[in-house]
This record gives sequence, structure tokens and C-alpha cells, in this order.
Amino acid sequence: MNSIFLLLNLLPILFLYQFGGDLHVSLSLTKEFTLSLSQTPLGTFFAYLSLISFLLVTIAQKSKKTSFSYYALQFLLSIAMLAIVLAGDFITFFIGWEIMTWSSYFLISKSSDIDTKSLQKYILFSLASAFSLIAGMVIAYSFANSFDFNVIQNSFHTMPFNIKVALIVLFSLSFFTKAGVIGLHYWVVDTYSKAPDLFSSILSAVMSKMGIYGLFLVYGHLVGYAELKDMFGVILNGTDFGYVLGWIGVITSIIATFKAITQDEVKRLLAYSSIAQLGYIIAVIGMGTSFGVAGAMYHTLIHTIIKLLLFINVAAIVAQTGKNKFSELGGLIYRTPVSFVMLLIGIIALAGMPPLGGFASKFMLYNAAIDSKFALILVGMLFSGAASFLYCYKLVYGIYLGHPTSKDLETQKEVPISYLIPQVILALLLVATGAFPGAFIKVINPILIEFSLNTIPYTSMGVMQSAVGNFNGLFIISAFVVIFVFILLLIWRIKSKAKNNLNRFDISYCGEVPSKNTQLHYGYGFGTDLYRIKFVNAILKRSSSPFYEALATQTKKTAGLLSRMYYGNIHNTMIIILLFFSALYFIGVN
Amino acid sequence: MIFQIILLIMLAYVVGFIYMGLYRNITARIQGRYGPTVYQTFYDSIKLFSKKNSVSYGWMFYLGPVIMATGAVLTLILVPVFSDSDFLRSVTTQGNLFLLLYLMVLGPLGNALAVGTGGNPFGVMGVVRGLTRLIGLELPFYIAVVGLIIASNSSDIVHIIDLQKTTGLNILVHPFLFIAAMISMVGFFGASPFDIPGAPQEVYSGPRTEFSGKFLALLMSQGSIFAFAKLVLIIDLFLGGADSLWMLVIKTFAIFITIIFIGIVYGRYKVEQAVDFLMKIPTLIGVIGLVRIIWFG
Amino acid sequence: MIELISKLEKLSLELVQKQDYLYKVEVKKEQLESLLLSFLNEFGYITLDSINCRDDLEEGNFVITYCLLTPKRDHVVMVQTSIERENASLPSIHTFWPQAEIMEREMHEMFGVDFPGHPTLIDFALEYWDNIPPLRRDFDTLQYVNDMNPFRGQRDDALDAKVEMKKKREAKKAAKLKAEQEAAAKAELETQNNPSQEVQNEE
Amino acid sequence: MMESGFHGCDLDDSLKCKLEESGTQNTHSVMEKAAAWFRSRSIFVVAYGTGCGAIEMPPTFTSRYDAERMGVVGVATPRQADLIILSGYLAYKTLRRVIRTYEQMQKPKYIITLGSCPINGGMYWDSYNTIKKLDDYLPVDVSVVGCMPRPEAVIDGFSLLQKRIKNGEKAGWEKYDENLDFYKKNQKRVLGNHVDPSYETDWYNLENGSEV
Repeated sequence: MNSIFLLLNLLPILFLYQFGGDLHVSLSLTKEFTLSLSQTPLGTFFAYLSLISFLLVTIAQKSKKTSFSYYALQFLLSIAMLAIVLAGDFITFFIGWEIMTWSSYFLISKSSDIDTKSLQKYILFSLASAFSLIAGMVIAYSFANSFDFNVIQNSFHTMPFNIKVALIVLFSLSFFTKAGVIGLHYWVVDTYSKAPDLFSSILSAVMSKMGIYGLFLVYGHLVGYAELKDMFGVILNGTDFGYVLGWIGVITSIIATFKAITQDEVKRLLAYSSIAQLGYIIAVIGMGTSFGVAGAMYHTLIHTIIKLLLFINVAAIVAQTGKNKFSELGGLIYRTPVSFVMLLIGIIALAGMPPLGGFASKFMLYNAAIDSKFALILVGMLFSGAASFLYCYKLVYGIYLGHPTSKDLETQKEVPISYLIPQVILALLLVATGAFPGAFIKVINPILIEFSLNTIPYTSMGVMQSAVGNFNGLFIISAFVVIFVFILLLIWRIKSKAKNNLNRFDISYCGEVPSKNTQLHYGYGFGTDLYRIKFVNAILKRSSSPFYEALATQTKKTAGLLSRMYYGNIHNTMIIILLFFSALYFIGVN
Repeated sequence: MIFQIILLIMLAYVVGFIYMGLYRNITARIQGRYGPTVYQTFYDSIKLFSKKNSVSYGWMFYLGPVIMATGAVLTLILVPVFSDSDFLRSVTTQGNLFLLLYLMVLGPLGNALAVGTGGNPFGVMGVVRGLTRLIGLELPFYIAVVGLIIASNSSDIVHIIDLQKTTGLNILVHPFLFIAAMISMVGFFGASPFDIPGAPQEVYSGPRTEFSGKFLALLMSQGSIFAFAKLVLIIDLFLGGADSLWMLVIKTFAIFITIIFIGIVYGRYKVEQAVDFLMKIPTLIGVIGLVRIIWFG
Repeated sequence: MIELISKLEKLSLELVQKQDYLYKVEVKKEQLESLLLSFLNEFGYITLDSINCRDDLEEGNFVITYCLLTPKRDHVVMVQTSIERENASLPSIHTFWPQAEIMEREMHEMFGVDFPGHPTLIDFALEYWDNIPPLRRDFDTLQYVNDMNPFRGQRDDALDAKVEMKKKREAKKAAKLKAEQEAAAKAELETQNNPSQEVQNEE
Repeated sequence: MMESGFHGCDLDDSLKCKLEESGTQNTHSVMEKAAAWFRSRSIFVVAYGTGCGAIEMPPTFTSRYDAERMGVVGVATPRQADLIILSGYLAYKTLRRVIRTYEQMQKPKYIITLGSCPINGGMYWDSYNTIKKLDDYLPVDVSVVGCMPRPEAVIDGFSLLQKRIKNGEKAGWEKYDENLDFYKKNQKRVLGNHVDPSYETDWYNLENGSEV
């Protein structure tokens, strides 16, 4: 079954490769309603990103028992996403969006540890996102008389100012919900952590990127960055709008980073990290400069790779050990060495460390902020990056380093090879993007042209150019390797005999002898220092859940009040109906 | 080029060790002691390299100090040492200031993996404290660096040095940024009051708890190379670089002695106190400098 | 104090004054727990100062003393009971005074008194002790020490301290004697030489 | 210096440790001589404060007497240390920890004891819980006598140790390796079969079939 769906997943990629480039199909249903696919450089990029991600996840699914319906739904989801990114009008886009919502809903409900509340959260927020999208669509239609993107784009500047703002806010809200901006992220963490393990990778890596695609579509394509600049004016070197979005993104990123550090569940940490990373993208997406768009694109790519890698890795470990908490895992490094190296590459990139691709994307983001002179936003981004080292370390320490916290962890074997294949591919991609950071500029430049922005200078694959300095990825990675090998050989040759200590209890422990019952894994201790820092404590003790809980309670009460009409006193009901009709009558008379 | 790199590493090694020795000696003199010779850290390092055996906990433990040393050396060769010469210019132009900011953290993070592999809870405790402190420590430094990058509109250090010839030294033009960066630098040097991660009275030696023999020696060596690199970075950014060996020594020593004098008079902050402090006063000073550059520069 | 005496009289117990601040009441083992409880709750002796044990090897019992204090800290009441040495056991009172837990633990280790219901009756100061508890009087400390930790032998050039001290003392005595004699001789010599001077002085 | 004494100890003659009184030259090549010189110039100390001698160490290492000028520096963990100072009597319980700490130190490693108690039990000569002769259980390099020795005496001990290291004399850790049987047997005699896993010499316990 796996191989069938593997081939099936390959088909759209081949299709896109064969017929792609300039795909324009349209199907007229009525005079007004036309379903059309129209390929843009932006859509192509996102299409390949999502399809290849699906392919890799399907490879990983081989060793996991998966039902036909699961595969079918996943395939449907991939097709829906293809429809979204290739859509030429809002009807196709919305159909794709709805199929994506529902198929992912059913996929999430297939998880063993999902509860009704999380499912409800997911579907409610998805519906809210869809409603705000449909509201925007209808408003746009009422002014442009068409759902076609190009028509809306052409008639956008003729709309009144408040309608423009309403459209931007409605679309932004819809896509922010999908991407999980702070405040609208209420569904994200529960859903990501409770979905089937491998599907979490799709949710985090691909589905959240549909929100980013939507934002690009609206800001870059429908509204246009020039129009944004005209509408909201300029602050420093960027748009006012970008400045607001920048702060939204940075605050999202900082809060989510600190929340991530204190999580005990592996997938919850990754979910918060996902929110934080998307915060970076949102911080630069509205700046309206070439580097802003390039930074957002670059980080979209790198974050997709990293999150696929990390979620597949964690899914493999959870499948192998049956544990998903840092306090229950630990000490797997010599049991599952390949997985460890893969996760290590993932977190080095996640932290944005130089030799790998993570730095290239971070550099682009920072360049965007420098280019617009958004200094405090840049400082915020750097700060959140510094804080993210802690959760990166927690991720690798909690699972692989330290001591095994239970007996069955001591006899684990390496995870199945089907989990490792996609990880190795993704890790190689990260190394490649680190060595050739300039290569991706070639993909970004057509998109910049599409958004009628200046292109980014490109000299060679190894060099990343920017307005305020450049760096040579190929040189850095080769210098790193050379120096590393040199020092390693130097240390190797030194006579002092390194005695390999195989007994894990032989540690200096103040003269005491730790036993099997001694708690030696520091998984619990992570993040406790943070609670004592005033600023961080203020972030950590706040949560969006009381607000939404209260909203839910109030809604229930209101609904209860309304429903009393039907099964309360019959006379009251009659009076209300009478009043209603008389009101209608008076309105009609007037 | 290879020859130049080796020359630079040896220079950093010697100067770094003498500075570390001076650190101990001057500290001792201030405390009313005679103190060790300036070569004491060098003796320590050779002694540790010549230990008969050193304990290891597997390959990741072995690689951790190597990664840390690699980070230090890479930082060193990417920082322009001499301003008006072609010394390693072809190498330093390959990187930029953002790269250096991240490279400076690469080593400690690599070593943290080795500490985690060692399995000593005290070591990990020290690492976590170090990373928590880093949150606060990086903030003023980032502000200073971002301010300089925006002021000179370049993240190329050579450009920042050259610009100071026309506009005047950054320490005079942007004093607020310099103060913020220096407070961070005190912490980067592991001096009081920000020396909690490896405090022997509290976490048993912190990240270095399990390291012995040649691994500890490697950590010490990279520490002195790294210290030199950090000093050179500071003088490049704020003191207009150095055009000769003498200027280099004088300027780095001036910065170094300032750090010693700040470090010697303070007690040790707890990690949350350190972060609280760093998020308030130095950050505020830095933000004043930054706002001055953006809106009034 | 009079109140306490009368209360104890109701329980047919006698309070004996040992010193001006020290009182003693003897009680049987069966009564001990209830008496300590009433000391804590009714008489207001909220502090347990110490629990002491004395080994009466000749009579074949342990004498256990609980020292109790009021918040005023002006006097101490010792509640004393004696138990058999063989299979010695006492009710644990760690629920009354938490500090009793560690005191009982120590007593268990040093005298081998058992405390049923005690939560942590594990090693206190010693580790893996498998001999007779060391503070019992039938434990021969000297014998044990000589078996386990023999003395360091003499050095080849070592000197006997007693002999050396005797020699030294004699030498000292001799020196002193000699000095005295010399002094006496000197004084004599002076008295022989000086009369003329004295005479001159008088003049 | 002190004679090694095994009188009154009912051990096999074959197990008796032959501790040379002093200095057979152990270094041969120039490199080894240089290494020995550096070792003598830099001594990392883990100060194990047993007994009353712990109070003598702060003045030794701080402003008044300043052992750092000789290259003697305190460290926190046995992994980094070259020298362990045992500053007073050792109870069995302490001995167990000291043995473990000593075996966790990396070679070459040395021991200095302070006071009379590690030599002959001192005032604890009749204690049921204190050892009398430390050199039966661990190889002592330098004993600084006195009750307690003043910091001057401690520093004298350091300089004696430095001189020995510099001359390349046979040190305690080499004797420990050579005469492991002797030391392990003695340790077992007072600590019983409950010898904690020390990992460094676990193979010994396993060969002798005792429970670890």
C-alpha cells in the first residue's frame, strides 16, 4: 500500500515538472464562476515544497502500520494544497482550503491520543479562518465583480481606503490563524502535539506554510507591496504596515520561544518552536523590500526542511520507545546514533548556526530588518534566537543525551530505515543550503520580479550577497571541516590516553555513588531558572486559554438563553414570535 | 594563507595565555596576594596535555571540545586583526558580523553536547545556567552590534574599521553602545558578576565537571584563543582596529584591564539576577544609543 | 509546676526535683507513649530536646530519657523509662515531634533499640555496620579497634618515651642541682668578698 | 621520612607492599623530564576537608599564605585534580568516598595528608570508626605532621612534593597500581564486602568474586 501511494504522490510532482512552468487551465461553470489554475513562480515554489514534503513523509510511513483511508486522506490533502498554491481565483483557492481543512480534520481524528476538545479547537479555528477568508472574498468580489486574482489585483487600487484595510485585515486574520500568530495560536499546540506523529510534521512544515502562502498572495500579489507603501506610508526605510507586522512577528517569536523551553512534551516543544519560527517570517513579510520577501521565502524553505526532519525524527523515537516526554526519555545517543546525528543537524540549523542552512535564512531575515532600519525588531529577532538555543539544547539533551530514565531505554535499537531515509535526505539538504546559500537566490528572484521588486544580486552559489555585507557559505563550511579535522588529529595524536568510560554511573558526584535510583537525567530541571526571571515569568504565567475558555462559556450561555425560547413557556415563545413579526411589519411599512 | 593562519593562531595562543596569566596575577595583586607568574596558565595547559590518561564517555564527548576549539579558531580567523594590511584579508572578507555573533555561540553549544553525553547532572545544570545567562548577556551586545551595523550601514567589520577613520572612533561617537557591549563582554569573559555557570561553590565546576586531561587542556587553550578573538573584535568595533602589533597589544590590553577591574570588585549574581540586571540597565543604555542612531543619527 | 505535679499525681506518677531547673518523672514502658502525648498536648511541653539512652549492663536494661521543654525554657523535665536489653524496642514518637525521627535513628544504630513504625530506620552515621552496636557496653571497643586497626609499629630508631622522659627528667634535675650548687657557691663567694663593701656603704 | 609500617597486620608476606623509601629516577627522555617540570609547576588540588584540617586550607590558599604563587590551585572536581589533600582523621565512611575520589582522579595523581590522624590515628586511636594508618589503604606521597600543621608547614609539604615530582621520583599512584592487591585487601578488611563500585578498579573486585 505504501509503495502505491508513494507512486501516487510522485505523480503530481512529475506532472508539475512535465507540464509545469506555465500552467494555465480554466473551467467555466457559469458566467461568473470560473475554476482556474494559474501557475506563478510563488505557487510553483510552494507546490514543490509541499509535494516533496508529502513524498518524504510517505516514505517514513512505510514501517508504520497505516490504513488505506489514512493514505487516501493524506493524498487528498496534498492535492488540496496543490489546488491552493496553483489556484488562479478565489473559488479554487477556497475549495482547496476547505478540502485541506476537512481532510486534515479527519486525519487528526485518527490519532490514538486525540481528545474531543483539541479536535473542536482545531475545527473551530479552521472554520473561523475560512469564514474570515470568505468574508474577504465576498467583499473583494463586490468591488471587482470577479474572483480572479488578476482582476482583483488590477481593481484593488480603485477601492475605497477602508475597504482596502478591511480586506487586508480579514485576509491577514485568516492566514495568521493558519500560521499560528500569538493570540490566534490557541489551537496550534494541542493539535500539533496530539495529531498522529508523522502527520504533525505535515501540519507544522507544510500546512502552516499555506498561511504564509496566503500572506504572500495577499501582500505581494493582490495588494502589492507598492500599494501597501502608498496606503500606510513609510517609517524608517520600510512600510508602517511592515513595522506593525514586524512587532507582531517578534512578539510571537519571543513568547513562543520562552513557552517552548518550559514544555515537557517533545511535540509541544516543537509546536511552540514552530510558532516562534513562523513569527520570524511574519516579522519580515510586510516590510515590502526585496530582502523582506527573500528572508521570508528563505526561512519558509529552511523551516519546512527543519521541521520535517525534527518531527519525523521524534515520530520515529516515539514509535520506537512509546514515550513522548523529556522526563521519560534520555540517553539514547549510543542506542540510536544515526537518529542522534540527524536531530543534531536539525537543531544546529534550527538554532541558526553557521555551517548549515539555518544561518543563511537567519542572515536573510536580519538583512531584511537592517535594510528597513527596523533596529529594535532586529534586536528582538536576535534575542529570540538567543533564547531558542535553550530549547534546541533541551530537545537534543532530553531525548538523546544524559541518562536513560527507564530500563527499556537501555536496550533500544536504531529506528527503522524508512524513518531514516527522509531524515538523511533532509539533513543533506540542510548541509547543501549551508554550503551553497546563494543557490536559492535563483529561485527567489523570479518571485521578486512577480512582486515587481528589485532582484537580489547573485554572484555564485556559495556566496550570499546582501546590501550590508556578504558571506561565503562554501568557505565557512570547508574552513570549519578543515579546522575540525586538524584539531581532531592533533588531539588524537596526543599521548594522553583517552580511556573510554562505558559505565554511565562513573561520574564525579561529590564522592557519592549514584545508583540506578538516583535521578541523574536533568530533563525536569530545564527552564526552572526562567520562572525566576521577572520578565520571562510575566510571559510564562500568561496564557491565551482563559480568554478563549471564557469566550466559550459566554457563547454557551448566550446560546442557552436563546434556546430557552424553544422549550420554555409557550406563551413567551408566542409573544416573541408576535413581536418579531410585528417588527418585520413595521420595517416593511417604513 | 595557511602560514598566516597558523601564525595568527600561535599569536592568539601566546597572547591569550599571557593575558589569562595576567588576569590571575592582577587579580591576586588586587587581593593582596603575590599571585602566580604570568605563564601559569601555560604551565597548566602543558601539564594537562601531558596527563597520562583522560576520561572519555564516547565519541560525542571526544568531539565536543574539538567543536568548541573549531568555533574559537574560526572566529579568530574571521576577525580582521590588522586594519591597514592585507593580513588574512582574503579570509576575513568571507564572513560578516552576524556570522561572528553566531560563531561565538557555536563552540559553547557544541561543548554542551559533550557535557550532556558525559551524563553528569551538575555539568548540564551549568550548561543550562550558561544558556539562560546567555539570553541576558547577548541582548546588550546584540543592541550594540546592530547599532553599529545600522550606523555604518554595513556588517563588514573591515568597513566598520575604515569608517572610524573619517567619523572618529566609535567609542566616542557611540559611547552608549560601547558601555552596553562592555558589560556583555565582562560576562563573555566569565568574570564576576556573571560567572555563575561554572561557579565551583554552586554547580561543582559547571560544564567542565567531567573534563580531564587533554580535553580540559583543549578547552583552556581554546578559551585563551577565544578571549583574544573577542578582544580583537571589540577593538575593531569600537577602537578603530590596530595597524601594528604594538597597537594591537596596547588596545587589547586596555580593554582587558577594564574587564578585570570591573570583574574583580563585584560578587556573583544568581542566574536570574544576572539576566534581570542585563535586561534592565545595559539594555536600556544600549536602546538609548540605538534610538540615538536611528532617529537622531 | 505545682499544677504539673498534681496532674501527674492523678496518673499516679511522681515528679522528682533533681536540680533547681531539672525534674524527673519515671514511667513504665506501657505508659510512656500516652504520657509523652499528654506532655505535648496538655502540659505544653512542645520541645523535645533530646532522647538519651543509658546502658545498665548489670541490671540488664536500657534507661531511656526524654528531655522536654516548655516555650519558656526555664526548666527541663526528664521522662525516664527502662526497657529490657534483650530485643529492646520502644514505640516511635516521630509523629509527636518530627525531630524524634533522627534521634531514634541514631539510637537504633548506636544501641540497637528497635522502633516499630519508624519510617527511616536506616544507617545514620555508620555504614553497613554488622557488629554489636558500638555504644552497647558489651561491645569491646579496644578489642575491636586492635583487630581492625592495629597500631603502627615502631621505627627502628624509635626511642622509648618513658625511658627518655626519665632520662630527661634526671638530667634536668641534675642540671638544676648543679645550678643551685653553683649559685650557693657564688653567693658564698660574694659574701666573703663583700663585707668590706658593706662596711663602706654603712659609712 | 616515615617508614612504611605493616606490623601487627596479619597479611601474607607475599602481599606486603614494598614501598621504596625514596627516589628511583623514573623519567628518562627529555620530553618526560620537561613534562615532570611542568607537572611540578602546576598542581590542581581537590581539598578533601576531613577532620579539623579543613580550617587550615583557606589561609593556605588565600591572601595570607597564597599557595597559588607556587602554581597550586584549588579545583572542584577530582577529574581535573592532580593532588588530593586529606586533612585529618578518616572514618570508614569517609574512607569509602576518598577511595572513590582518588580513583576518579587522572594519573599522575598524588596524596598529601595533614596532621597525625592519618598517620597513627592521633587522638582517635581507640575509635571504633576511624582508621589509623591511611597508607595501608591509599598510597600517601607526603605526610605533613602536626596537630594541625600550620599553613607554613602545608606549603612546605607542597614544595617537597614539587621537588619529588621534578626529580621524577616514583610516586604513590605507581605504587598503587603495582601493589593493588595489598591496598584492595586492606580496604576490604575495614570496609567489608560493601565496597562501592569505583569503576577504575572494578575488574579487581570481579576477579576476586566479591559482590560489587
